[in-house]
Parts: sequence; C-alpha cells; structure tokens
Amino acid sequence: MENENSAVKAPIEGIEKKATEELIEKTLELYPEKARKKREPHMSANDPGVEGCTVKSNRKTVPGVMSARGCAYAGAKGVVWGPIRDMAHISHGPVGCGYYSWGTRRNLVDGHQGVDVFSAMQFTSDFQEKDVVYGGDKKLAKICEEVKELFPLAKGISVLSECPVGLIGDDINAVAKKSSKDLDLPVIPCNCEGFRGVSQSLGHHISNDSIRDYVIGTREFADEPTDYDIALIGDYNIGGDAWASKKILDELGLNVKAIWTGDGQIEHIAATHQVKLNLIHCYRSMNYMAKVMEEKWGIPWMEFNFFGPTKIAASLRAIAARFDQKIQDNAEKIIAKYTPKMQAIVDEYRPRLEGKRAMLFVGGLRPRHTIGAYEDLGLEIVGTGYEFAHNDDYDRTYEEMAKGTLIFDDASEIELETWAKEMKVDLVGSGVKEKYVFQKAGIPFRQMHSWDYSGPYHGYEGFPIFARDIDMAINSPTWGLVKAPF
Amino acid sequence: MENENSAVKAPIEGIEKKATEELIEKTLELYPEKARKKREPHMSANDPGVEGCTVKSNRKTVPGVMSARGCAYAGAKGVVWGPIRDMAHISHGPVGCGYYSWGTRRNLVDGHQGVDVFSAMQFTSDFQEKDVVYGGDKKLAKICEEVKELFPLAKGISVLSECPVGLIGDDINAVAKKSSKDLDLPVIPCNCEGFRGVSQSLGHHISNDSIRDYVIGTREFADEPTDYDIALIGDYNIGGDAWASKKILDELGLNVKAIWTGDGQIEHIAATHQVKLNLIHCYRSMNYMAKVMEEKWGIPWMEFNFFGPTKIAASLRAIAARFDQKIQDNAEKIIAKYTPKMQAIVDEYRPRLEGKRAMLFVGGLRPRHTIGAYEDLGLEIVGTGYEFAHNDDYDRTYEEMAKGTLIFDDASEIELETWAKEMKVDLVGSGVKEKYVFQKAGIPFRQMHSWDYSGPYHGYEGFPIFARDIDMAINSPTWGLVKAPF
Amino acid sequence: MSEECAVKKVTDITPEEVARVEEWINTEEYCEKNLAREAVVINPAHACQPLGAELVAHGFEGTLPFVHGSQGCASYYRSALTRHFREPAAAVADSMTEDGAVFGGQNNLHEGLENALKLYKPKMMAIFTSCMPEIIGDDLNAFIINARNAGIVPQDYPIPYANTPSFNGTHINGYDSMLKSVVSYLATDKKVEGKDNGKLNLIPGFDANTGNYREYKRICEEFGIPVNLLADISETFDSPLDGTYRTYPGGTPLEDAADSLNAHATLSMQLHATKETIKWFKSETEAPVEVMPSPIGVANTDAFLMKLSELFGKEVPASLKAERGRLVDAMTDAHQYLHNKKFAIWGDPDFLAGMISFLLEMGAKPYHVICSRGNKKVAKYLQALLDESVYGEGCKLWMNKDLWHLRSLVMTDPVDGLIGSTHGKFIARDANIPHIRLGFPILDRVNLHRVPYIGYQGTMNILTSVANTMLEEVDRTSDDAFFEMMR
Amino acid sequence: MSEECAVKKVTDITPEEVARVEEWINTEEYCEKNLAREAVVINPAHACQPLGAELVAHGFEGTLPFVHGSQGCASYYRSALTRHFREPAAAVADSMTEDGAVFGGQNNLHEGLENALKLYKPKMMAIFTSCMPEIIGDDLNAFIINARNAGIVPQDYPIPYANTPSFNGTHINGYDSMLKSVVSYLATDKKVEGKDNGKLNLIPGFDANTGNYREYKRICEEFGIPVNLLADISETFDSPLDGTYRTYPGGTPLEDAADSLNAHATLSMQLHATKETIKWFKSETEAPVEVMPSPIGVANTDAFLMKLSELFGKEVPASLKAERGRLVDAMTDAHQYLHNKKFAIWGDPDFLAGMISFLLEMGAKPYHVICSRGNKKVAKYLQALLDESVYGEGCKLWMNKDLWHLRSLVMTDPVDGLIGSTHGKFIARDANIPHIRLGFPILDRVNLHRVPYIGYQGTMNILTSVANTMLEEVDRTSDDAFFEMMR
Repeated sequence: MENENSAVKAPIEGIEKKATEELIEKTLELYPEKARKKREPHMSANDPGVEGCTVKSNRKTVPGVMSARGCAYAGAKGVVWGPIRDMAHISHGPVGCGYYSWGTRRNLVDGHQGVDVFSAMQFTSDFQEKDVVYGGDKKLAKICEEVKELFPLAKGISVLSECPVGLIGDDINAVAKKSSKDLDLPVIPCNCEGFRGVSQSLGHHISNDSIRDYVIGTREFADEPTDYDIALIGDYNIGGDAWASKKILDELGLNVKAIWTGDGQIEHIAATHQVKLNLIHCYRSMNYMAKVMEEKWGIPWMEFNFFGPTKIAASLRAIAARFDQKIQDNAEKIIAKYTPKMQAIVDEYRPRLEGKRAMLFVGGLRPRHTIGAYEDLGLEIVGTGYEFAHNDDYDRTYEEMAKGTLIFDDASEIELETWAKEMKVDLVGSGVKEKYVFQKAGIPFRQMHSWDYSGPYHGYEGFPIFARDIDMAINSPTWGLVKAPF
Repeated sequence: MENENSAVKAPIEGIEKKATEELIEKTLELYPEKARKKREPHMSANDPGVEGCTVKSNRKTVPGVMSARGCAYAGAKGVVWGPIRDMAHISHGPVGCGYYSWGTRRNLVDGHQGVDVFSAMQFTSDFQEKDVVYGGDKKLAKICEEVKELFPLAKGISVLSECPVGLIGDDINAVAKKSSKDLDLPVIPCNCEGFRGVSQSLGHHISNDSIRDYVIGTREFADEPTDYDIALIGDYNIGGDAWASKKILDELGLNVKAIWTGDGQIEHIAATHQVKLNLIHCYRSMNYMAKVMEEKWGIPWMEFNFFGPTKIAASLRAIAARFDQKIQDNAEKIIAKYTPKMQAIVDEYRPRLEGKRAMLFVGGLRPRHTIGAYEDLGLEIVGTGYEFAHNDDYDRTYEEMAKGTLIFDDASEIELETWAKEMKVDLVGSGVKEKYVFQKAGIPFRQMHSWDYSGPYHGYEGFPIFARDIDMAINSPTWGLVKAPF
Repeated sequence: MSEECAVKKVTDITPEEVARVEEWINTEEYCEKNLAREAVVINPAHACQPLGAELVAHGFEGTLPFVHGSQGCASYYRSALTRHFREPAAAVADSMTEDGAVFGGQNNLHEGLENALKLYKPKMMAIFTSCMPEIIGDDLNAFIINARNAGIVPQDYPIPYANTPSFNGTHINGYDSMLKSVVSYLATDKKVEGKDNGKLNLIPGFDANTGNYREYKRICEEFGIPVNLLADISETFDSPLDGTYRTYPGGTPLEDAADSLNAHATLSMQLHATKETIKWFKSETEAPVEVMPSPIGVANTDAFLMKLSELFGKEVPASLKAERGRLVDAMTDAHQYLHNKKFAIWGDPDFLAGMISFLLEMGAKPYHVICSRGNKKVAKYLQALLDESVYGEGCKLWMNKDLWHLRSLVMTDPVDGLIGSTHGKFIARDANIPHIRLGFPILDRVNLHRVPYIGYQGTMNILTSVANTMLEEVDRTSDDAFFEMMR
Repeated sequence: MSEECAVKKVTDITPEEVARVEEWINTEEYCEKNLAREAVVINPAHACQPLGAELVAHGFEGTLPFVHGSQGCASYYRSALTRHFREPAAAVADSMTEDGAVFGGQNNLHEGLENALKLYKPKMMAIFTSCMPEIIGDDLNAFIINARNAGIVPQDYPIPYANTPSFNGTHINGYDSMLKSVVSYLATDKKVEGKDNGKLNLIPGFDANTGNYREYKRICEEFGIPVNLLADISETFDSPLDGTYRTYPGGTPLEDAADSLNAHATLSMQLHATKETIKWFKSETEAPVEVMPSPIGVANTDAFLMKLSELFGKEVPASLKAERGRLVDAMTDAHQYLHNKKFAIWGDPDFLAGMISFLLEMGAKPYHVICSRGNKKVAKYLQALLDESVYGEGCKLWMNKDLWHLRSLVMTDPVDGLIGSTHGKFIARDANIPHIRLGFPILDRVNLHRVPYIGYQGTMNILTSVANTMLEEVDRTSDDAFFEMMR
C-alpha cells in the first residue's frame, strides 16, 4: 500500500502521453467527420495539473453509436428512488421501462417484499393506446388508491414518469398532490421522462429536486439529536455496500441516521436535515441535495472513499477530523485493527495481480473512487471514463490517474474495444452490455455497476471480496482454453 | 364392494378354462422338450375345489430362462434381516450382493441412519482373492469389532453369508459365537449362501431358523404383559405398510409388541415369545417362526389380509373374534368409520377401472392377498403367480381366483409376455425387471414388490394410494401417445 | 407539501404490523382484493414491443438493430437481451432528446444512420421506435427516403423499419411488426412468378432459446428439407468464445430472406406472435402459408412433423420416429411423478399453449395459467386446450393478470410447481414451491437458454427438469423415515 | 446363545444417547476412527465384475447375456441395470444350485444354452460367471466345447465367455474381460492381412450413460469417420416405446465387431476399464491402438479430437470448433459461480480423472476424490492431475475408501457440492450439501442417463447442472435481504 494519497501519481510503465494521444487520433478516425468533432473533446491523455487538458462531458450522445448510457428515468428509478425500500415506485407509462429495470440494480433492502419493503417489485401503469389518447391521470389516481389498499405499510409512493407522460401533457404533480391528501400518504411526483437531458444524470438531479420539494424536512427523528448524527449519502447498497459502509461508521462512533438511498427509508430521508454532517460517497448523483442541505440547514458535507484499505484509511482520518478526539482515536483504532487483515489480502492476491492493466468505464463515483482499491492489489489503471459525468467529476479524476493514461467520457463500445486492445488491458470493468463483448475478445471483465452479482465492495468487508473477484476474473483458468490447439 | 368373502368366485367374462388351457399349451410350445416337461406342472387353468388341478412349486428354475427369482441371500438380506433397523447387517463375501440389494427394497425405518438405525446402509466384507484363498473368518471378527466401535448403538450384527463363504469352508457360526461374547453384542450368523435352495424362499427359512436359534426368547418386554399383546409378523414396512397396519391394530385396541421385521427392533423380536397372538400377513416368509412359537410357547397365530376395504373388514372381524367384546365392538366401529371413506375412493376410481384385466406375478403373499383390493376397484385378475411359493401358498390361492384364470409358478419373462398379450391384460403387476418389458409393449405396469416407489398399500391408509396408483398406471394419457400418427 | 405538513416524527413499522400484513397478503381476502384491482400492474410477465423488434433484427445477417428514440430505451433492450443470453447485443440508438419533441427526430435519425454505417458496417439496419417518436408522430418512411436522397445512406441500402409503440401490445407484437417489415422489405421485389426454391420458411416467433432454433434446423435437416429460418438468432446469441469479438456472428442470410417469397412453403410456430407477418405472406405468395402450435409436447410435435411431411411429400424420418419413441418412453417412465401435480405457468400465449398441451399429456394439471396480455380470442384458444382433457378440470386461465396476482393465487390455491421465467422466483420463495425456469427472461441461472424445449428432444428436456424437480422436492420434504435411495 | 444368556429386558435407546452419537459421528475423532478401519466396507462406490460383463454383452447385436451361476446373481445385475436405465435388461442365468458345488455346472450350462437359444433366439450368447463356478473351478471352455460337440448349440454359434470373479477387482474389470472375450472371439480369425476398413474402433469403457454413446457417434460423424463402437448400449438401454417389446433393440453389429482387427485405428476412452482389451488389440493388430483420457472437460476433448484428426488425417470440423467455442464461452460466463468451490467426487478412476480435469479447468477444487478401488498406479495418475493445477492445492485423493468414509470427510472438512451416483444422497442430506447426480447408478431421478457428459456438449451439460446447482444453493441459503433477481 504505497502511494498513500500521493499528490502526483507514479507513472505507469509503457504508458506515454504521446502514444495515448496517437491512440485517440486513431480512434477518432473511425468516425465520420461530424461525429469525430463531437467525440474529440470527450477523450484525452491525462496530464494532471495541466490546464486545458480536460475532457468534455454531459453532452448529448452522438446518434448511432453504441452508447452505454441510460436515461433520466433510469437515473431516477434505478439510482435514487428504487433503493428506497418502503415506498411503491410507480413506473408511470408503458410497461417496458419498469420491466427492464426490475430487479437489475442490486440495491438490496432489509424486510419482507410486498409487506414492508417493495423494491424488488415492479409497479407499472402499463399504458395502453387509450391511456395515451385520453391521458393517464385518472389511472394514476386509481393506482395510488390500489397501492394504498394492497400495501398498507407502504410509507409512500413515487411516481416516475416515462416519456409519453410528459409528451401527452398529463399533470402527475396535480394527481400526486390530490392523492397524497386523499390517501394521507406521501405521493411524490418525479418528472423524469427519459427524453429529458442527455443521460441518467438528469434523472438524479430531478429526483434530488423532488426530494427537496416533497420530502426533506417533512419528518424529524424520534430520538434526541447528538453531535455524531450523520447521513450516508450516495450509497445505494449494491450487493450490500451501504451495510458494509455503515459498519465502519458505526465502529467509528457515528450515528448513521439516514442512508440515501441504499436500503433507504423515506421518513429517515425526510428527517436528514437534522444531521450534523453529510458524508457523500457518490458525489455525482447526490451532490445537489447535499448542497441544498448545506444552504438551507447549514449542514456541512464531505466526500469520502471506502474502496480499498488505502482510501478507507485516508477517508476515516478525514471524517474523524470533523469530530472530536474520541472519534479520531476510534479512527486510528479501526485502521490499526484492519490494516493487518487487509495486508493479508494484499499479500495473497497482489503476487497474482501485480502489473496487470485495467480499464474502467462506469458511472457515478466508480471510475475514480475504485482506483485506489485496484492499486492496493497492484493493478494499474490505464484508462478510466464515465457514462454520465460532469466537469466536477473529471476534475476529481485527473489527479487519481497517472500521466498519459486515457480519460474519456460517454465512450461508445467501439472506442472501448479499440482502447482495450491497443492498450493491452488485462481487465475491463464496465457494464453488462459491455461484458460479453470483451469476454468474446478474450479479455477478462467484471461488471462494475452490479459488482457482477457479487459484493459488497465497500469498506473492510468489501475489499477481500473485491480482491477475490478481480483475481478470479483475470486468472480464471478458462482463459487458457480460449485458443483451440487445433 | 360386492363379493364379501364369497366362497365361490364369480366367473370373469371371456375367461374360459379351456381357452386358458390352450394358451398354456401354446406357451409350452416355446420350450425345448425337456424344459417343456419341467415347466408344464407350474401353470394351470384355475378350477377351485377340483383336486389335482394344482400348480407345482418350489422347484429348481429351468436353466436359461429369464427368471424373476432371487436367491437365499436375497431372501435373508432383502426380506427378513434387512428391515431390522437397529442391527448392522453384514453382507459377508464379495461386494456385489450387498451393493445390488442396497436401498432397493423400501423397508422403511424410523431413526437416524448410522446412529441408531442402519438399514439404508451397506456393510460388506468386500472379499478379495486373498479372502477366498485364506478364508474370511479373521476378517469377519475384525469387521464385528469395527462395527461395534463405529456404531455403538447398534443392537446387534447379522452375518449374511454369500456364496464363496459356504464353498471355501469358513465357519461364520464359530466367529459369530466368539465375537458375540467378546463384544457383548448379539452377532447372528445366517448361512444364506445364494446357491442354497431354489429361490429366496430358503433364505426366509434359514433366517427364521437363525432367529429361532439365536434371538427368540433372549429378551423379555419391559412392560407387564396384557391380554392384548400381539406381534405383527410378515410385514416388511414397504413404503410404510407396517405403520399403516399398526395404526388399525392400535385402533382396534391391540398392543403391537413387535413387528417382524418391518421397522423391526431386534430386542422386541427377541421377546415375541411373550405375546398372546401372532398375526401373520406374509405367511410365506414367516410361517416357520409362527409355528415354532406355537409349538414351543403355545402362541396361536392367524393369517389376515389388510389389502383393500373388503379384506380389511373381514380380517378385522376375524382378528377381533380372537379377543373380547370390547375389541369386537372396536372392530365394528372401525369398519363403520372407514367404510364410507373407502366407498368414496371406490366411487371415484371404479368407473375408470371397471372391467380392466390385471395379471400379477410377485412374491410372498401378494399374488393372492392383493386380489381383493383390485376387485374392490372393479378390476378382474385373470392370472396370478408366485416367484418362490410353496404348495400351501397355492392352496390359499385357488379359491381367490375365478375359474379358468391362469395360475402359475416361477414364470419366465417370455411366458408372462405371452399371457399378457393373449389375455389382453390392461395391467401387469410384477417386479422392476419386468416393468419396462411390458411398458415397451404398451401395457401399463406397476411394480408390486416396491409399490413402484409409492405406498403404503396396507390398511385404510394404503387403499386410496393403491387406487390412485392403479388408475394412474392404466389411464395415464401417455398411453394415448404410443402409436405415432405417421 | 413540505409547507402543508406539520413536521411529524419518524415512525418505524412494528414487527407486529409486519407480521399481521405478512399473513394478510396470503389470505383469500387479499387474493380477492388483489384480483379486483383495475389500474396498477405489479410484476408483469410481459415487456414492450421494441424488445421483440430488436430480437428480430438480431436474427438477420450483418444487421444492426437501430432504435429511433432515446438511448435509454436502447440500453434497456440491450441489457435485457444480454442478461438473458449472457452474450453481446450489438444495437444502436439515435439518442433523441428533448428537442426531438419539438423538431421531430429526423436529424437524429440521419446522423445516427451515417455514424452507424461507418462505425459498425452493417449490411442492413433495422429501425424500430421507442415511445417518443411514436407519440410525436415521426414519419419514418419519409425520414428514410430523405436520408437516401441526401446521400446519407446509399439508395439501395436496406433499411426496413417498424413502428413499435410500447403502449400497445407486448414484445410479441413488436416481433411481428419488425419481422414483417424486414422480410417484406427484402423479399417483395424478389418474387419470381412460378419459382419454387424448395425451401421452407420457418418462423419460430418470439423465442429466446437458441437451442430451439438449432433444434428446428436439426429437425428439418433430418427430413432433408432446406430451411430458411426467419429470424435466426441462434448464432447471434450463442456464439463461440475464441478470442475474437464479432459484431454480427450470425443471422439469416439476407439473400435467403430475400428469396422467401419463392419458398415452397412458410410455417410459423407461434400463432400469436406472427399474425401480421403471416397475413403478409398469405397476401404475397400462393405457396402454402400456415401457422402451427409451438411444438411443445408430443402431439404438437407430431403435428409439426406431419405438416412438414405433407408440405414436402417426405416421410417422417426414422431418426425422428425413434426420438418420438424415446420421448414417449421417458414420459411413460415419469408419468407417476407428474400425475395430477398442479403447475402454475406464465408467459406468452403460444408458450402457454405448448406447456398446457405437454402437461396434460403427462396427466399433470396446468392449474394456474397466467396470460399477461391477450384478447378474448387468445382466452378462448387457451381455454379450449384445458377443456380437451380430464386433467384440465379445475384448472384456471387468468387473462391479463400479473405475477402479483399469481402470488395470491398460489398462496390461496397452491400448486406443486411453478414453470416460467426468473421473474417468478420471489413467488417460489414466498410460497415454498419449486420453480422450473423456462421462457424469457432467465437472469439467475446459466445456459438454460441453450437447452431446447421444442420438438421431441426439447420436450424431453422439459420433462427431465420438471420430473426431477418434483423428485428433488420429494427428497427435500421427506422425513428421515421416508427418505429413500430409490424414487 | 439363548441358553447362555440370562433373559434381559428389552431396552430402548434413549434420545440422549441418540443425540450424543449423532453428534459424535460428525466429529474429527470419529473421522479418524472411521478412516482407520481395515476390514468392513460401508457403502462402497463399486460393484462386482459380472455387472460390467453384462453391460458389455448388452452392447452387441442380438446378444443374450448369460450368467453361469446362481439365478439370484443374474436377478441382481439385471435389476441394477434396469433401475438405472429404466429399461429392460434381457439376460438369463443357468440357475446353478447346491448340487453345482458337487457336480460342477456343466449340466446347468448345457440346459441353459439349449433353452435360451430356443426361447430368445439370440445371435450370440455372452457367458460370464458369478461366484460359485469361480470358486469350484468350472472349466467354461471345456463346457462350451462339449456343448457344441453334443449338438446343444451349433459348432459355429458364437459363445464368447469371460471369467468374472466378484472377489477380484470391480465392475470395470468384468467389463474389460467380457469385452476382450467378445471381440477376440468374433474378430480373431476375421483379420485380413493388410486390410484397412477405414473405421475407428471406439471403446467407451464402463459407461452407463446412453447419451455418451450417441455423442461419440455424433462426434465421429461430424469428422466423417466411420465408427465401430464397442460395445454400443445406446439403443439397448434407450429404445423407443412404440408398443412393441424387442429383446435386442440395438448393439454393435456382430459383423462390425468381427471386422474390428481390420480397423484403421482403435481408441479406448477409459484407461482403467480396458487394459486387457487394449493389450489384446495391440498384440493382434499393427494399426494404432491407443488409450485416451475420458473426454470430460475441454482439454480432454481437445486431445480426443486431435487424436481423431491425427489418426484419420482429417481437420477438426468447423461444427466441433464452434461447439468448443460455445463451451469455452459458457465456462467463462459461469466461472465465477464455480471459482474455488470445493467438490467431493466418487466413482471409477476414469470418471474421476475426467471430473478432476473439468473442475480444475473451471477454477474449482476436486476437494475429496474418492476412488473406491484402485492400485498405486491409479493413485499416482489421479494425484498427478491434482498436482498440475493451483486449484488442486489442498485437494485430497482417497484411495480404496468408501462413502461412509466420505461422509466423515465432508462432515469434518466440508465441500460445496457432491458429484456422483445416487448412493451419495444420504451424505448430501446429512451434510446439507447439494448433490449433482452423475455416473452410475442413478436410481432416484429420471433421464439423467440420457444426458451426455462427454465431449464439448457433454461438458456443457455438466457445467449447466453444476453451476445451476450452485446458484440454486445461493438462492436457497440467502437471507431475504440477499435474495435477488439476478445471479
């Protein structure tokens, strides 16, 4: 665990800025002129600290490419609302959006599905032609009634509108307001039609705004406030991540009063304005609300990183620094307790992984936050990129990457293929749509949205699992079978 | 439920003595001269009450035919000893005999395998060449020691000798005697080598003799004797039969002190000389010991039949007649209670089964004892035969069968095929070796040794299962698929 | 809202409340309430049209499925297919956004066509729509003509398209529309009067089992009938891993598709997923065009083989007769394990019809039949199948119901097994009923999409998994006393 | 005994004693004691020689297996085969009894031959022995010559025979002896100097999976190599149900077997079940005679195909290359479900070798390998396979151990899955470990003997069942919170 928060990244052998720039050139040649111009600003050879050498982001996807991106609805349903366990999330519109996003994000929850939690279920208004022609508002009101009757323990309903809703002029906000009153139940409208914005990112923002407008401040915690009350923001509990993170924060002596939104409870979220500090893991999807809470309630927020022992230790110290000596002592105790355990993991896997090259293309925080964990295992990240990032994400990324590495935005599949091949990577970490493309090419792959059905990867609990998975992917004996001897 | 114990059986339409005799002639023509002569006395067109019209039995099987018969070891291991749950039964000799008989008889037991019961396990001395050359006695002594050590709750050991043991001159009786003493544990030798006798029947007899010589009288029941103490003899608990039988006997007010040998306990068997009446279901395999107990301890015995409501009712009355008014009243109460339930079963299935013809070829008591159950369902038994019966079995069979039906002994597969085809039977009930022969010919079949992995068939609990199974076999829609439409 | 409400305290749901509702949702009372709902659909067993359209597009040689609409839609379809097949699903979208609502999607479509052509070099692009262009009324036909005239794509470059509104029908309708579009695009002007190319056009219908496609081909091969499978996804979604990624690893050769109006005959294996396509074929060719029930079970497979025999004047080959005999043998051997066992099944109408037929042949009961979307005609068709057999007695057909209905149904009127997609797994767990995964999607097991379930061999596979699941259940639920070596 | 003992009371075992022993038999202490036993064998994974001999006999056209010995033995072998295959096993015995011990079995044999010939009209009778004649030293050769001379059977009627003492080796030795006897009987004087019939003699070895036989034939067909399968039980034990019972539904044509010394090459697929047969072939023909590892797993199948390629000068066909690619694809997709998972496996040495190879290819651990019977050479061979891979580290080979040993082993040093015959089911239950049924015998599930496990396709089948069993276990053992739609 060398590079402990080193300001300047050590160079990676064989990675040169010039070569990477040439690779970019070569890649851009794949495109027709117009598209080339559009794509050109979205990829760059990294040169931390050098101004201008940056990557454009949050722009429209070039039509006709294989983009990994989703839509605003995906950001709202899959990321922000879906993980809130005690609400019925209505995919309002045709059946498909809810169907495809049903059970596919791995935001785990604790409870009994259909009783007190509902996030493994798919509620849809299943629009038919007549709903489009005559409007779906009445149906929506009826849906809310039915949900209230069939799921009496539901703590609320979110209405996530799909494309047709916004296009035909339905007013879900009015319906939500009325239903909310009639049913004495929070019914929260979220105008997250898929055509809005350029990616799922706008869905996060719209959802944050819905929380701001309809949720935050509507509850207070039953217990007396303490100085150690915090909220864990931007942890969606993929494969149990939030539980792993919470364990450490508990051990640190902090009270995690709400999680946004992994295994989330809407009333706890509604009372978050009472906490003393917001800890943000996924900055991208939740920075909006953190800022709102800072502005309106004066709650400070900070980012942290619970991937891999190096980053965990640094984050623990940084978090603890916001509190008193007791918490700071706890941080050191925790680090001292887990360091040998994590070292044992490193000792086991690093010899099998040292010098392996990985390329990442994911969403949210992962293209930068996971780097330390890979590096703890001896891997080198030669390229990283985001599906739906903004400038502030890239600003946080350059310094995490070595000079000359590739940084990119909203990559298309053909770009990723080219880079993985040319940069001779040993592992690609990206999404399910990309997985089998690389595996067919004989390149080990891990799904890094869903942790490839494994996890958690967060915290001390997650690192051994992460290490095992990376080793397993890269060193699976099946790779030795790819080439037939005949 | 018409023919309640009718003395003379109603004729079966289309079954004529003459035609059956012609069929027998035709069948015998399949054989070479010498074999024909051997087989001829083993089959007959039934004519109840007419002397001389009988079937020879308990003779050597004709060499070169496909016989269904097993050997003395099979009778000893599979029938008598195997079901005794709390002993380790050593298949003494080469590995095969124990291997093939392992778990294949369905004599269920209650308890924890390997702890207090052992009948689903296969203990073998796995003779090797050297054991044959130098003898296996020392190995046997060692085996007994090992069993005692590894299975401290075993109540005894049976040593079931396989062919080589008797041929090489080992003295298992001496070993057993010594081991028994050394280990303070009953070690019971059973010289049931497969070459002895003509079928499994001698294995029953030899095993009965072993019980006589080594077991009976060596224990007494812990409770005070009562007038209602009985033993259930010749019920091997196939598919839970003995438990179903015991339920009725309990309800009748009798104390079943021992079961021979289904779910059997060796110490209870050892104390059976204290009961007041022995009730025998399988006369063939256990009559020897019933007679011994009658002679030596004056215990009366009687046969009974718990297959199908007609026979159960008749048997209940006959058993009750051996006891006081209370038991007799109980018998009538039981019959009154179950008659409507059984009638409902008959009403359900009889319309689907009326007039269907069945042919049976099984062992023990079943070729005659099950007839009533089939008849309760409206089936007609056009032929029945035994694998390993004696004269006294046939004497008990003629009157159960209609005139002109076929009665046979130790049938070969080719005979059964001929008869099933010529007599146009709708069901054959026989063993696993026969099952698929008939099914290939498009003839429904039930395994009537193992109840085809179903059961129990005994008692009031068994009849609904039996009825369902017979209906299912005969009326399975798969029979409608046998002939391709092209 | 935040202004209106007094600030209440956070309340936790008590364990008692949870226990009460947990019990309640398993009651008859709840079942009734649940069946009475009219508006909300919960855990549906159907997807939307474009998914079926994309499946078709993947089934043609060198063809790039092209979603006219939001890129999010395309990502969803691709993910859904990729998760089921564990294979790449190469498709693009023209990434319409808000301004599309104002200006229409022509610019996106044109730019998308230009880029996709250069980047992925498809031989054909098959366009289908997601919601937005359907609502705003984009004129695809005009857009494509304009693209050709503008030189964005060559004049003769094949671009079939289909309107596949998600708010109308299900994935099987999208399948139908896209298939009709592709075939009519390629074949219409390739018809030669009087020509008979001797081939069979075989249309599997919406079928996400690559093994089924291979099985159709094998059966035709046994007959010696040259087959033109429309659309053939068997290589697309089951391609070798040999170190080289191929964007288009398989599909029906475009030339063969183009020749399909000259075929000797056309057979569709799904009545409800190919209506428009079949109507089109019937209007365009004098050669026989017929629809068969999906060949699941013996009788349905018999009918299929006899139809092949009749159409091509060929005897059913001995190899298939032997297969049939082996299947009947296996069914007979296993009938006692399925006899009168009750099953709940869900999925598309044609899948259900096949499964009903098979279960009834085994003497089992298709006890709850959940048809997620279907009209009265579908209902009548399925009900007639149930009515044909004594084992159909008491079985219930549930039209336009979903898996949350099914949960109530099996809780109050239980079955011995569930047969259907992965989406039933929560019901299986809650009801403690074994779940045989069959159909689409399968998201939590491997390779099952490779195991055919059509034809005699496929029916054997269903039998194996259903019967052994029942046997496993016997073992699992037996007391020690009844835990036995043999079954 | 009854005289010696004082009459004691019946005592019942107390629940406390049962609980104590129940716990004790799962301990390390017990495991040690258990492993130390020298004499008693408990729940062995091997049968006796005649079973293998009968399997061979069933594999030849019109051949009646003929047991010289007690009829009880024959009934046992027939039942064992019938239970596994759920098919008839037509065989006879000459029903020796006590007097055989005194006079020898010639009379029985002669009468048996006469009757069997008339009744069952076999084209060949293959005689093998059970214990009695082996102990008393019957001279089969002389008996058969006498039978011919006495006109009981025609002089040229084929009667190969094998001595198959049950107290020596296991079923695989009986297989070897009988196969050598049949082939040498039929082929010896049919050898034509310099003739090459262009065929491959392929010997599966003791293999009770009819699907494997069909798979061998299919693979050779793909290559275009005419194959002479010795001995082919695939039809015998998987024949159609069409309303007609046939005593001899299949088997290697006698003519083909007779021509086998003129073959282009001979391959055995089981090293340990065909030693004598291979030795004989090597002594009788100059054509290549080789033994391959059973083609379970990719590398073993590669080796098999390369050997075919080498021997017949033919390229590996594209269809098999594609199959290989699809298998590697499936293995890659599933590797994470098997990675480092521990398995216990039992069975014959060649089956174990194949399974070890496959598991190691998946990154799984063949953790307890129970080889019921085998010498030091076998042990060395299997150990070497384990030593080849990093995943073999810590895995243990248990030579000449039985399933009661295995029970102790998995109780004290557990595994994630059991792979083997039905006989392991009590261990699976006691240890609460999932059990994948593979091998012989399978007595409690249907059709599994029809599902091949050799070649690429067979390996795919193993993978499917092993991986999905692991996934099922994840679902079964997950808390609600971790019970997920996708896996």
